[in-house]
Amino acid sequence: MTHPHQELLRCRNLGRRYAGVPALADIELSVRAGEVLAIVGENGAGKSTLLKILSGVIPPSNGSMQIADADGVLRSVQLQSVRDATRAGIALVHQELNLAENLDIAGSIFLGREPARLGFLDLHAMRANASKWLARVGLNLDPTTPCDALAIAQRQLVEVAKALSCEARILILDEPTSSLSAREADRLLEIMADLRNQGKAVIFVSHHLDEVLRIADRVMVLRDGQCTGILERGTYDRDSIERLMVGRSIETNQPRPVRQDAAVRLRVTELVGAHHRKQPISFAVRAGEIVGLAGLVGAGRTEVLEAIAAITPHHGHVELDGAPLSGNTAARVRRGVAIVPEDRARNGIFAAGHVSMNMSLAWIDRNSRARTVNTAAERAIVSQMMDRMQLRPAEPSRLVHTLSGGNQQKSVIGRWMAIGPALLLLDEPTRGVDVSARAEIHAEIRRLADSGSSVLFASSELEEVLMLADRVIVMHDGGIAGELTAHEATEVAIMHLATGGEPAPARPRGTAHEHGSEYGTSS
Amino acid sequence: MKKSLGILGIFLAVCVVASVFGQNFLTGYNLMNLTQRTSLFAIISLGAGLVIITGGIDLSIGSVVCLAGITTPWLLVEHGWSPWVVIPVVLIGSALIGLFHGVLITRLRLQPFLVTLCGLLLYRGVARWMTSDQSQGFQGEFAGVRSIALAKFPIPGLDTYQLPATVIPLIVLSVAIAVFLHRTVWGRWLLATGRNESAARYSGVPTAWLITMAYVACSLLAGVGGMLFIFDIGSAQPSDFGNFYELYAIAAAVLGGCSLRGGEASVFGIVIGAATLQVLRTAIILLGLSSQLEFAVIGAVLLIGVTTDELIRRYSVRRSERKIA
Amino acid sequence: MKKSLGILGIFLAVCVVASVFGQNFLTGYNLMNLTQRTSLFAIISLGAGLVIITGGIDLSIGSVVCLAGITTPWLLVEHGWSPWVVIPVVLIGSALIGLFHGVLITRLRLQPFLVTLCGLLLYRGVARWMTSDQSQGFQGEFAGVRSIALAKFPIPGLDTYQLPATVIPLIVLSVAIAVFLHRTVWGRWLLATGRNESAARYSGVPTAWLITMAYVACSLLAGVGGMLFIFDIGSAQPSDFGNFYELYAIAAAVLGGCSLRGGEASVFGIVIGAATLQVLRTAIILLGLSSQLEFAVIGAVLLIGVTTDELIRRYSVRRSERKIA
Amino acid sequence: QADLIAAQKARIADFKKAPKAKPHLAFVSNGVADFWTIAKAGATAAGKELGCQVTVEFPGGGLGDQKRMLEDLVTRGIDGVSVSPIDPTNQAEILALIAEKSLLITNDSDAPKAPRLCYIGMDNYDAGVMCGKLAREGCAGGEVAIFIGRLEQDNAKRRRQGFIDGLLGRAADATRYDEPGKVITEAGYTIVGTWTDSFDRAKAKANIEDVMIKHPKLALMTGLFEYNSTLAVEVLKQTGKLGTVKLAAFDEGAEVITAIKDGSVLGTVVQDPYGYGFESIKLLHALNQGDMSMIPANGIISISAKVIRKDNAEAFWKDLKAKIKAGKEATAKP
Ligand SMILES: Nc1ncnc2c1ncn2[C@@H]1O[C@H](COP(=O)(O)OP(=O)(O)OP(=O)(O)O)[C@@H](O)[C@H]1O
Ligand SMILES: Nc1ncnc2c1ncn2[C@@H]1O[C@H](COP(=O)(O)OP(=O)(O)OP(=O)(O)O)[C@@H](O)[C@H]1O
Ligand SMILES: [Mg+2]
Ligand SMILES: [Mg+2]
Repeated sequence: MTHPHQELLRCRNLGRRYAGVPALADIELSVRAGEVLAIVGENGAGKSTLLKILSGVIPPSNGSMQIADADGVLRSVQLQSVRDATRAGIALVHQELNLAENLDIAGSIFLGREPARLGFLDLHAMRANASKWLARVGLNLDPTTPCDALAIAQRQLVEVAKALSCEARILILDEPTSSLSAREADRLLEIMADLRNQGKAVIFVSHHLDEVLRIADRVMVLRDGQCTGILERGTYDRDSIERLMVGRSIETNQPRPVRQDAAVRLRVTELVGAHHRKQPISFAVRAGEIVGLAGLVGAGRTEVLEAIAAITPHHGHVELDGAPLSGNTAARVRRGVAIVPEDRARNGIFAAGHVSMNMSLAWIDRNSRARTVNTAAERAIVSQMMDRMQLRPAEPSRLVHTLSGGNQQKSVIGRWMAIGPALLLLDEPTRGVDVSARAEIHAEIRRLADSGSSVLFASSELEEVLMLADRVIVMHDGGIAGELTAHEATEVAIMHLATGGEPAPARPRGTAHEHGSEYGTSS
Repeated sequence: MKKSLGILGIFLAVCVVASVFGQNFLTGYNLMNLTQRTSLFAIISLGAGLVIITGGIDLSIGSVVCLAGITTPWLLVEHGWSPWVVIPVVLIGSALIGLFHGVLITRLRLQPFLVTLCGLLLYRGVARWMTSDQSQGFQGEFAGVRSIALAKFPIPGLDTYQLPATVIPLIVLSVAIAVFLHRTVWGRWLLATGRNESAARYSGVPTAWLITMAYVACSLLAGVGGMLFIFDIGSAQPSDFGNFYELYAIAAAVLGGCSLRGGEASVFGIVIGAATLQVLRTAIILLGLSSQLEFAVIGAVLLIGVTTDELIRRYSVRRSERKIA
Repeated sequence: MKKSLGILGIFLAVCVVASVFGQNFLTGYNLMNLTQRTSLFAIISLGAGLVIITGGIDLSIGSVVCLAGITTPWLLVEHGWSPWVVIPVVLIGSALIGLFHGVLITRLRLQPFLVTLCGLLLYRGVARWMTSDQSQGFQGEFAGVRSIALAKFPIPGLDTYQLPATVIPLIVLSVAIAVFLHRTVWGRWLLATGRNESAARYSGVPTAWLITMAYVACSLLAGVGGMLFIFDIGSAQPSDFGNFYELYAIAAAVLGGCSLRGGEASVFGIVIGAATLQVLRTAIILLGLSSQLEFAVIGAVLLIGVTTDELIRRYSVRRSERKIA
Repeated sequence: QADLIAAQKARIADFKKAPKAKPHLAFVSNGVADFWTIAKAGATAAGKELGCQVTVEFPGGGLGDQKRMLEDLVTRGIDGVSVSPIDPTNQAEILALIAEKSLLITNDSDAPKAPRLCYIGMDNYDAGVMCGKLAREGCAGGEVAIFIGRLEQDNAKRRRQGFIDGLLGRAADATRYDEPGKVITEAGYTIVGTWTDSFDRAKAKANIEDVMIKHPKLALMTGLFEYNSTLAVEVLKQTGKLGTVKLAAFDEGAEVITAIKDGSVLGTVVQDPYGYGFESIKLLHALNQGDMSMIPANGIISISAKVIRKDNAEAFWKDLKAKIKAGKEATAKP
């Protein structure tokens, strides 16, 4: 047994270079049993790189690691693979989703660690066990459900269940809450607190400082691959962290005046999507208006956005600027519809393409002459957009899969910002984007709306919905549960509608400052 | 299972047409022949299926069939080796070929298509060079060894149908592979690797090893197939023996529900896929069609079959949707 | 470009070996023959490359070569049609074949491998049936049309080397395709579709249409190639004309840097890939190696070539990393 | 064409003054088969005997392949070529090219319109007739099936037609052509059909099995390519019908000869591929020495086929084995 406060992991002088360029340097870190360590930093600061090294996904370029053995003695290790790390009691939830979708939930959870006798699967034990872990993360699904039928948030929870089921001494989570809505995220924080109380160590990355403030015992701040400080609980607040992250504190946006009289651009009547068929949906968005779709995981927001863009088939009527919107996605994009998908890795980026190609793809046809790409204009617009989106490193010829997750997201949004679409559909627009860049992206979205475009976005972060939306449509179980103006919209009101009129949950996200202490520290 | 319903439908349709319009389709002798040929082709198709599960492809199957098939009588007859030595040597050789492919694909990360295309050229070339383009046969001897493929077991109650011995390896292999895929840890791992290699690797699955083993199994089964083919046929010419068999094998696997994107397979489907191809070829003769039409008929039937299957599937999905709505 | 350095190295190595050890490799006559053959094969390889970019595959190339090639003299000689009618008819027919593939693949979402495999069987079958398996040729006539492929242009200053006319379509097509891929909107879209079809769809790219067009282009180029082949050879047999050409075409494309996973291509690489295969075949004869060895040598050289290329690449990456560190 | 022949003859006349010391000669087949490996043995043996360099090429990929190999031989500066053209009527250019740059003779399959100096071989129609007569002697009537690798090459068509005409006792007429798909009922025989397999032996075997199912009363079959006969013996043996269903074979497959020896196969018609190879090289060598005396007036050196029956099977087999062995040794030590 490990004792509380005992050191489980120690890193010395850890560094990692990609093609000679350092992504991480001189990291000194020690992790103790019974603590929650948060790692924060801007996009591309090296957080994921550090976590990948700790969990054996990639080897460090230099430096050493020591892990406590069963007797609690630190021993030097060189993790060659994930397998080694698992054996050493370390489990990781990746930033990008990574499931073999041809397996069922139980199969995914126990992949690589299947209960077996002489190599033969014990399916019964596997399913029973899987149910246990699903219940733990609050995912109310049959463990035999195939993974390719799951929504992205559900997949994220399956990954968490998978990591929990390793019963590792050190659990590492890379932006685990980024695709979860308030209730699930909340539950996950509770689980992390539980693990801490059981004497395990939890390391997690988040761009939501409120989460960090609420639960972390220590906070490690990374900036440009360097550690700019490790703060003990009680010695920091939001402002001091931000200062260490970006060198200044971040301004939040001011509320903006909304024009109530503008013409309706998008009108959706009796929309029925492919999966939720019970409740037809109708609503409208005016020119210059930013409408937020709120709801719990699986409420059907993604489905609405994808139906409007004709990614998935739908019944019902969609109208843009008074004319019916029909045809396939390409035809609708030509009409000025733009969509930023929720599943970035699968539907957003061209991993093997460079940033410039990724960002220009959607609009190269608009400034082409005789369908010939105007490369000079392309280069100019791309670098301008990279700048506006704060995409780092600012190299247009860089391959997108070598960017950090948040920067990949910026490349996907930046793709559309350059052309000012008539209707911008965003699904989790700032997933994985750091605080300062998020403010910048929000400003861009507002600027776009100010120029007369309509914006419809879905977000699981209430904070984002409240900050950005002029009007909030709350969805529940595939239908519209209610609409709130910016004035009416509060966390409590939204959660009330989102849960189908049940009493609002006690701890919606974004109210961390007040409730943080409830979890206490293990000291 | 659901995936193989389509091919089962095509198979049954072809059988019905052949028995209604063809001469003597439903005779014991014909069914016996069909069983024999299906067994031989299904064995190599199973190998193709295993590789396809990993998202790879093996184009060298036909050439390995050729090399293994040619080497067997070459060693037995020309060099006078004992069958007890020849069979293990040929099988081990085939497995080594697969190992070679697997290593190049997983360690050097070369494209499977390229590696096995080179294999396609190389092994046939070696077979031709080794035998100086001379056809190899058993010259009427070695009836004992050949009975591995030629023996027929009378079935009580059935008059003219006798069970060909090659069914035994087919059944054993099918069951073993099906159990392997769906009941063992490694089968799971293989399926997961095929669908999302990095997810499997991050879960601690030894993906490189599994992929290598899939190629080993594929070449080994091609070697087994080659040997059974030559035992059955009696002689072969290195320049044409096994030509295009990789396409038949891959076609059987794909018809049987394997996706070339990897991660999906149905052993039952593969066997039915292989059977369909054989029944089609026989049906053309029994229906009295010109053998010039063979290719055209097989191509057209398969195309119509898979298209119909897909249309039916869509229609039924749409109907069930409408019902719920 | 970087992707095609490997194949360029292999190509140069083969050329050096052939000219040092072979008889008369560097004669104008031989180089002229090689240019001619390379042009023909490169044209169909370009088509294969376009389909490979989309992440698909076209196995029917050889059969389309056969059908288009056989139909040309069949219509001209047997049916006495005018060349002004025959050429458009054959080309339109080829394009329609591609359209058929594209529609099945994008609308019905059938696997490209399966659709084009059926095509492989079907079109060859049709060619055989149409001609009753009789070889078709120009019987010494139609020198005018045939000069499309047979004309040679003397080059001032060069004595024995004359530029074969087939180089012209090759150059035109290569430049057009290179410009198309890297400079036009559609080319960008096609590459993006190959990299990630679903992301391309989210970006408003008409993916289904583009993929269909890639298949149309591929079959059309196979049709052009088939016509040029038969103009060049003079006659062909439906049962073997174009056999395995799809493999040569795909091999050339893959050697030239196309990834079968899609989204990558180099027109220059494809042409060099096609040239390498032709030089290899000729080198075997000029070196006086037995034609039995042809397959073995091609397979072995390609395998050694790509392996070496990969090892060099790894070594240089490692060295450059060490230098910076 | 006459010009090209004259030009070749003029070159030969020049050789009389300055004979080529060690000419480089080529023998090109029309495909890959055992038949051609025997021919290769003949060609190599002749090359060794006469002291000239011999290259033997087997085009495995049809017409295009043959054209390519011939062009490459011209590149090598070949001194004489003996080729079995796959499609002589349409191969005028390449044959003319060889005649222009080298010396051209044909073997196995003639190209009378091409500028070839001589043809070495026999008419496949006549060989077919021999096989047909052999079958007619051994089987008085009934259903007959024909198996052949493929029908599109000229020699295959002629061989098949010869077999039909010989079997049915028609007057010889090489220009006659019976459609392969048609059932012919004549002179007490019913020819139920002709089946091809494109050289796929598993398919060839399946063809024989399937036809025996379709026509259970089959009285006679013939396999007109070597492996067709070999597989026919194989299938008849496996079904226990060897001897009951008569077989008139073609070419010298080992299994066929064995079966002839024990009397269960009527006999086989063998050509003399060894002779094709040997005589080709011998003639080309003589031409390179300026000696045109070997070319007969009609331009055809006839090497006729033989019928092998139970009585001469043993002797034929021994002779053949010895020749192949000699040819192999010649290749091994050039
Ligand atoms: N495979 C790679 N090749 C080259 N550079 C890479 C690669 N992977 C990551 N990098 C670089 O390493 C740096 C750190 O990336 P990392 O993913 O660790 O950032 P992060 O802190 O997790 O950011 P985010 O919050 O956006 O997820 C980035 O500059 C990134 O571009
Ligand atoms: N391909 C599919 N097959 C079956 N069901 C699906 C599929 N895609 C989505 N669903 C289901 O439809 C419901 C709505 O999903 P949707 O993704 O629209 O929800 P959401 O509100 O966007 O939630 P999230 O926060 O998870 O994105 C979910 O319950 C999901 O399980
Ligand atoms: Mg990250
Ligand atoms: Mg969603």
